[in-house]
Amino acid sequence: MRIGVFICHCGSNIAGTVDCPSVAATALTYPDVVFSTDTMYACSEPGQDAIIQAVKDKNLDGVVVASCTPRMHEQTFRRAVERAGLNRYMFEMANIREHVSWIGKTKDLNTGKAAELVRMAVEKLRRNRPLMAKRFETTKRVLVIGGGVAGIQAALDCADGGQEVVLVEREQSIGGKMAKLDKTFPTVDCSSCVLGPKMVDIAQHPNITLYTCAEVESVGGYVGNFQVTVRRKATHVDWTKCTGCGLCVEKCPSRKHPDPFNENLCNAPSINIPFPQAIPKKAAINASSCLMLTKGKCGLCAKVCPVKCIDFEQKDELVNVDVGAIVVATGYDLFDWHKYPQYGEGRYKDVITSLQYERLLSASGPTGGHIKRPSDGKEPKNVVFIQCVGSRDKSVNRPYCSGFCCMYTAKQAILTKDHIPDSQSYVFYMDIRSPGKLYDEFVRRAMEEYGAQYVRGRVAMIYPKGDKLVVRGADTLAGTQVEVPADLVVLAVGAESAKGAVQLGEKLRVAPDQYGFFVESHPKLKPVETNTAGVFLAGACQGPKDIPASVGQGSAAASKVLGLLSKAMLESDPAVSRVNPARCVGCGKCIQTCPFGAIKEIQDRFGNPKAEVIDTVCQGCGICTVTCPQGAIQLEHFTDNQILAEVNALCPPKMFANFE
Amino acid sequence: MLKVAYYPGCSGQGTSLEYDTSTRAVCKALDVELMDIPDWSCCGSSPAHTVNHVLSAALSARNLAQVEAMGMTKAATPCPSCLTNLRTASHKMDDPEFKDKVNALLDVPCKNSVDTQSVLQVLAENVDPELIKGKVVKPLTGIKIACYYGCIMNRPPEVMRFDHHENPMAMDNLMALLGAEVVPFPLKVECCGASYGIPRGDIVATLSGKLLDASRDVGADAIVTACPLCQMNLDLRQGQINDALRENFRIPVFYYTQLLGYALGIDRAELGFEKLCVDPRLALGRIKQPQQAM
Amino acid sequence: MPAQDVRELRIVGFLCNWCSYGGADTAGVGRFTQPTDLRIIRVPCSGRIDPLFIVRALMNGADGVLVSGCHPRDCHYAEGNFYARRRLEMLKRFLPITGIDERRFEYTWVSASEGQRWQHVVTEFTRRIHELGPAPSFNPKSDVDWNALAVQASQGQGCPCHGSIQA
Amino acid sequence: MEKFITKENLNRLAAELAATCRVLAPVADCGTVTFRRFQPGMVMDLHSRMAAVSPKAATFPQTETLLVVKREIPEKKPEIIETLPEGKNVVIGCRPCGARGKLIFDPVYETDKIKDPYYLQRRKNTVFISLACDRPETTCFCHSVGSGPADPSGSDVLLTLVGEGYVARSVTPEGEEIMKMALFADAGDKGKEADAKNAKAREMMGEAHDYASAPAKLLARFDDMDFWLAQSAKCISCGACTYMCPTCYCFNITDDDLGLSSQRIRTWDNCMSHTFTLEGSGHNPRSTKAHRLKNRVGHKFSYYPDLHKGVIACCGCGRCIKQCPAGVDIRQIVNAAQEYAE
Amino acid sequence: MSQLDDLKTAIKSRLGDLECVIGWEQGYDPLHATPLFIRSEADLDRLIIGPLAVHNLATYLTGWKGKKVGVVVKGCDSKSVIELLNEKLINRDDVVIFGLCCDGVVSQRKIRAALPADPGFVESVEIGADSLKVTVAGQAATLRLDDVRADKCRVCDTPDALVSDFLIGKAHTPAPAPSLKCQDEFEAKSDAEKFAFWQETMGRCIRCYACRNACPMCVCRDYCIATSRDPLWVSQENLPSENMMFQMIHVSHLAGRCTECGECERACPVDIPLMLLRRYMNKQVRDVFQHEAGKALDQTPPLLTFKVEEERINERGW
Repeated sequence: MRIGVFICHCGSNIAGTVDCPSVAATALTYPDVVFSTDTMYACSEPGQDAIIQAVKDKNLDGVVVASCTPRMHEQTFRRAVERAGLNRYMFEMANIREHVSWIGKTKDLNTGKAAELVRMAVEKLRRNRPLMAKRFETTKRVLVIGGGVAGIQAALDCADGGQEVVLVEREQSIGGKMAKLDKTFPTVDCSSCVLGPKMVDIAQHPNITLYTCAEVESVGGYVGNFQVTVRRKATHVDWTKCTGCGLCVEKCPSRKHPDPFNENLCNAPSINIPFPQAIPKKAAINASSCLMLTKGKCGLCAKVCPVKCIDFEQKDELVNVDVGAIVVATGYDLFDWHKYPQYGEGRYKDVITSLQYERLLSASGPTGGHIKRPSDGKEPKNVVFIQCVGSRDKSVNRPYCSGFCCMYTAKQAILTKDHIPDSQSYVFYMDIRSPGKLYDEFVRRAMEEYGAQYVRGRVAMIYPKGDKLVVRGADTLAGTQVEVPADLVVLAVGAESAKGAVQLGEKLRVAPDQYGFFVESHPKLKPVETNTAGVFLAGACQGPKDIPASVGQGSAAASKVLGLLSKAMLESDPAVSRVNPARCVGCGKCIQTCPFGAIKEIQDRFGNPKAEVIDTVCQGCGICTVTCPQGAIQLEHFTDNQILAEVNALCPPKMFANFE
Repeated sequence: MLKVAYYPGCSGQGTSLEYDTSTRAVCKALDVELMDIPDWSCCGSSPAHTVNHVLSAALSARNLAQVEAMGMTKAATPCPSCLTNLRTASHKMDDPEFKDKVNALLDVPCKNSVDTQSVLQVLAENVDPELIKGKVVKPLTGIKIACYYGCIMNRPPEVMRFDHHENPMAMDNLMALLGAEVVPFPLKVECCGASYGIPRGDIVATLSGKLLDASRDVGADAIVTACPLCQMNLDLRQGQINDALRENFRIPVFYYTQLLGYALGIDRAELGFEKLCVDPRLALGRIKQPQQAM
Repeated sequence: MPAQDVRELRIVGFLCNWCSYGGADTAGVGRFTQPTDLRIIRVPCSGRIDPLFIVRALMNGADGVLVSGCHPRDCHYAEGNFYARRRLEMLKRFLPITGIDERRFEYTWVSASEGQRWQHVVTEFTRRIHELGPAPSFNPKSDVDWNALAVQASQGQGCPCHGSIQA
Repeated sequence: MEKFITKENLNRLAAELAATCRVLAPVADCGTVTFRRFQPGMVMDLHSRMAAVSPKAATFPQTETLLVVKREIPEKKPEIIETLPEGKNVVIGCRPCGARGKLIFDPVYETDKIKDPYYLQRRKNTVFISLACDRPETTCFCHSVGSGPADPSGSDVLLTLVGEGYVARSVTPEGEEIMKMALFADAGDKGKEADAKNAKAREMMGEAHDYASAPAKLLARFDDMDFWLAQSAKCISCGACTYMCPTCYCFNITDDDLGLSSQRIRTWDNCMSHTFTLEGSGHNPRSTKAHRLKNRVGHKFSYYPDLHKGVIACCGCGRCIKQCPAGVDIRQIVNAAQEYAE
Repeated sequence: MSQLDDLKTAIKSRLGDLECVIGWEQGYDPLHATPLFIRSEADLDRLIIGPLAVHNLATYLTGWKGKKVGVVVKGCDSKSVIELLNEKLINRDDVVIFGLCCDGVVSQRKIRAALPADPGFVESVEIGADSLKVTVAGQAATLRLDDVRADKCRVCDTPDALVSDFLIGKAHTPAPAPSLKCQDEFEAKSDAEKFAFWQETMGRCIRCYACRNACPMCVCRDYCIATSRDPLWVSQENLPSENMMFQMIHVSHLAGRCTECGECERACPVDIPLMLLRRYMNKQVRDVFQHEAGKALDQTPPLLTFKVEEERINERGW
């Protein structure tokens, strides 16, 4: 082999504490190294050109660059060696900046360490081999999971981009959390007026197939070629016939189950259309409370239905869809505030969540837009808002900021004053977080124009006194304890991952973080990608987000999908596991441990079982390589021999000792 | 028969003598044997821990070592203040370094093997409610009771490890078992002012006054408590509170053991109702007499 | 720092690319000074770390081996560190029977954002290895060492199984 | 030359020789007996049992470094150092069968065309002081392969236990040289006693088995895989038999490449191993243990005798039988071939 | 009828459907048994069982994969069969299991230590109910079976086969010793002593791989990474470090799979007490995963699975 070594000064970043020329000179003694030099900025255009030139002049077939972390520039240099005519995997990097020059103070120790890291890279490179990507065709169809505002945006953008879209929504209607909101900050425009047209677009777009009351049952395949099974849950209404006239809803005698769309503030009929703007505007039966389905008598809806679309016998239906890419937009759920004993754990009816309050404010809500408190229906005069309920609190395992609560609390304080001019709002807060366009101004308006009293401090307890609730908290600015008698307490509950997100993540092989939010590929540079190729994230399933951010991500995910599916053929990462069938004994242990289902059992021509890697599914983690006792399955580019070469370079085994 | 080492605490020797005697009486009636700790001494409450944690813990540890010498691992005390000190000492001694410091002060080292509980916890967790129910001869039917736990019986939760720290229910459940109507008392873990009674009577008047006010609001005939200091502030100082707040509270404040003993038909002499400052007769009079003796 | 007063010892690190290697980068970006003894081998996932790599390093004379991956539940590949945890724990527990000081091997979890934690881990581990000193060589270094062992063996010392017929 | 040496003096002899030579002697080793490099302070264990391993390592060590490559200087020409074995070796207390093993090596390692310098140097510099056996083990069959319990061939000095010492007889000039040391005393008439002992030992071995027909009979079974499948059923295909064997001479050469330094080593190889005949293509002409056992037995009792004047490549020490984890008995296999009814 | 007769009857009843039945016969001398591959009723006459039948015949099963065979197993051997089944390395339908209720087997090493002369000179052996009468080099010696029992038998809690098609003999109530003295003593040694012990012992190792090939769970055999070049884990140089490296490979690959049958140690021609390593690893597996390989069907080896929360692994605080 002919290896070239390039030691980067990175200006003074490396050269300040590492003797780069001396490292380059030492590298020349390493086996197979035929060229070694130091360079000012390896990643700069002249730096890259010098590498390319050296490859050509010195006839190199492998390159080592010692510079910054490979997490920064590995791709850059791989492209450079590719331009020089080498395979991109005939390249190794030694991290002598983040791991050497920036952390060690002593120059000679740093220099020695840098030389050893280069040696490690050389020994690994000596065992590298060119890897070629495989090419394969893709299915030009997109699955969007979740019909909230992020999913709606992603679906519309993909459909407008010419791709077929299948949108799957768990609830009866799309719209998500946004559909439940009365107004949106900071413009205080009507939420459903903004969202409604987009929902209609979904229903009418020729490229979009919408499945509501549906969930993803299973996902197989890989980027470009996923096989998805969708479970369409029985609605007991034939939606091909239902006109959404609502007659059945009016006549339904069973109104015993809480209405989830109205956040359980009121009950809903057993056959229902959740809200006037629902898409699709179709009725569905709640099987757990329907008299016909639970007790076998009633059937009033079937009798009144003008198109005879009620079907009590209807069963769940499984639909298979082949797609090339998947957008996950499953949103968030509200933190269960009952974990806070100091807020009464549900003993006090007039302690409600912010989303419940939204429904009280909404003209389509249970009170027709009149604020009436749940206990006695009275109009509250003193409304206390408590922020950070389930946000920024380690004690309930929610150390993160939910991001949007400060803003909607300000909005609700404003709306309270609009609805009840003689009311007084109090807001207990920790910090105001309003970093958005017109956001801080909006909070100021709540305080200054609408007279909301902001108290900086946590609430220690709520207790009833007479028909009021006394909210006791700290006012940390005044340094005192305050007690506010309240008619209604609204908890600004934080966001947590959507129920079922972890299970869905398992099906999609997208890892959730410790709070159940899906992990993006890179927090800055790949915010909507996941580590499973072809699966993208949009909206609050990745972390709490407000509406503009969710819409932005929906579009971003859509653009990634469109970019992906615009290619006629895709290439798979060749740094995947590979089975040496001559060594494989077919024990199947690798199949058992692969988290991606990327290994299957095949039979060789003698009928012996062997493992085989599905290149396009394998993500390159290497769990199988450690599992295989024969070392028959090796993760390319991180083979046993490559890693052992690095170990041996660092710790040369004792040789030349003959004891007999 | 359940045996626990018994730490009466100093209040039980004086201001809350009736708590001690009624506790002993009900435990006996419920087959819980209280074994007096020989030569017990002050637990360190209340001032010691404000001065020096090690010395304070040493006072408690001495008593715990006495329990260990009895060959027992479980101790009980009626007083939440003692309980706090004993349990805090144990909790801190989980750190071996702290334990060594404490033991350096003791003649007999403490192994820290004793679990101290309140007598209330022992009764709530170790005595079958059905057994209690079966032994009730005078159900408390007719009386409305607010259960007041005080601020330290259940807190801090990681030390006390008993019941809910914001909304404890052990006493509520016990009183309900005896037939009383237990009214939801929102301030059941609020502070009564505690030992501010001596230096700052005004604070006690405000805080305890609020408690009395809340109990009146919820319609309680009486308050039941498990703490000598709470009882004293609410009962003994009720007159002072009335003076300070221009109120006219007349709410008797029982130890839960007194009402428990009453329901179990224990000799009233052992229950010490006569020691209460606010006359309990009106409240007790609300208890409907059993229709007929069986 | 006392660790730097004496000569460098040989400490090998195996770090997963996604979390701990990034954490070490973060520590570098933050200029969090660390002892220089550690040499890091980058692997895609802690699930790729064969405990035998660690054994190989120790057999080759490494004075310490440090493994770090993503925190449990944070694995880039969803499950890699769960397997790694079991494998590494078994190795750590096994080492004492071989007479290799198990303190020479440690595994932990450091995320890409925990630069300060990485500095702490490296500093502490390096300190520990310096306290333990250079590892003994498994292959006797000279004939003299070898012969001492052989004499011992010929006198039946060391082996508990052959002292008597009783187990 | 015939002399007498007491047991104590033999131990002293070992200690004295250890000052100038590498002395290999059987020592008790945690319940077993192995050849160890003898050091003053050690006690030889000559009689409790035959050493588990053979003394072949003296002339054919398990690992022999053939050459060393070092790369230190920037001019980059790696330095190649040949490492021929140096110094004298003495083996004390091996059995005649063990000492005879190298006679099987000689025609392989020294031919007209090929001379193996490593082997020959050790061969030349190693003296074998053997101890005649006084009682055969159940696995011994040296008498059937042309030898016996007091066979001097292959030894330089042969000792026979008489009373509290040994009658020593020189076999070669090198042996005679050692026997000139003062620790050896006059043998007196103990020689006769030694002869009687040796004769008795031979008598205890009973009648020798005749392997004359073995080469042809084994060759006749060459294509009979059923025969070899049955014979190899219990074999677990490990290498205990070949590594224990005084006559197995196969080796493997590997380059241990560590970049800055490398070594080329020669190590014992084992024909019972899959890798022994594994070809670069992945093809293996001896893919099963049946193939491999056929080769091992065939080589010793048929192919080698065919090439080397009928000499059986086995010294009858029985180690392969005794140490086999599955109790494979090479005698039974050869017998089965010899007695095979067509 | 004796246990042996019962066994023969059972084997006879199934021999027709089977390629062979693996049992034991007398080996090269009266003190040693050797595996017997019974293909006909005539072979059955040579079948023996008893304290000398030490071999774990489960070792052969993977070699017969795809063919229908019978195997005679002791309690301990049956654990290996179970583990092979659990790992789907053999097919239950292809194996007829003749399970024994076992009274324990001998340790040849202990017999060697107990006899007045080397067992190589053995002339005759009589097996009694609780003793062995051995004549060796003209001297007769009576050995109590209890004294020469294999270590594994002292701590055996599964004398009767755990899985079988025929269970032959009288069931035992096992009374295992809590631990082995040699193990406890060794574990109690200092790191330096243990280290020196393995240095020396591994110096004796000739890396013949008898331990590996005798192991019923070592199913890679021909493809073991100790003898491959890709991957190249171990140098062919016979250094203590390389020999130890191989043992570490063996232990590591057996973690959670080793059934403690003791074949590795028994097979070792230079008597290296390998079980010190195996038992210790098994103890760790028991402590952490409450797992004992081969004790029950349908277990997953603990290193092939995981729990999100590991109750017994303390997250390492730093």
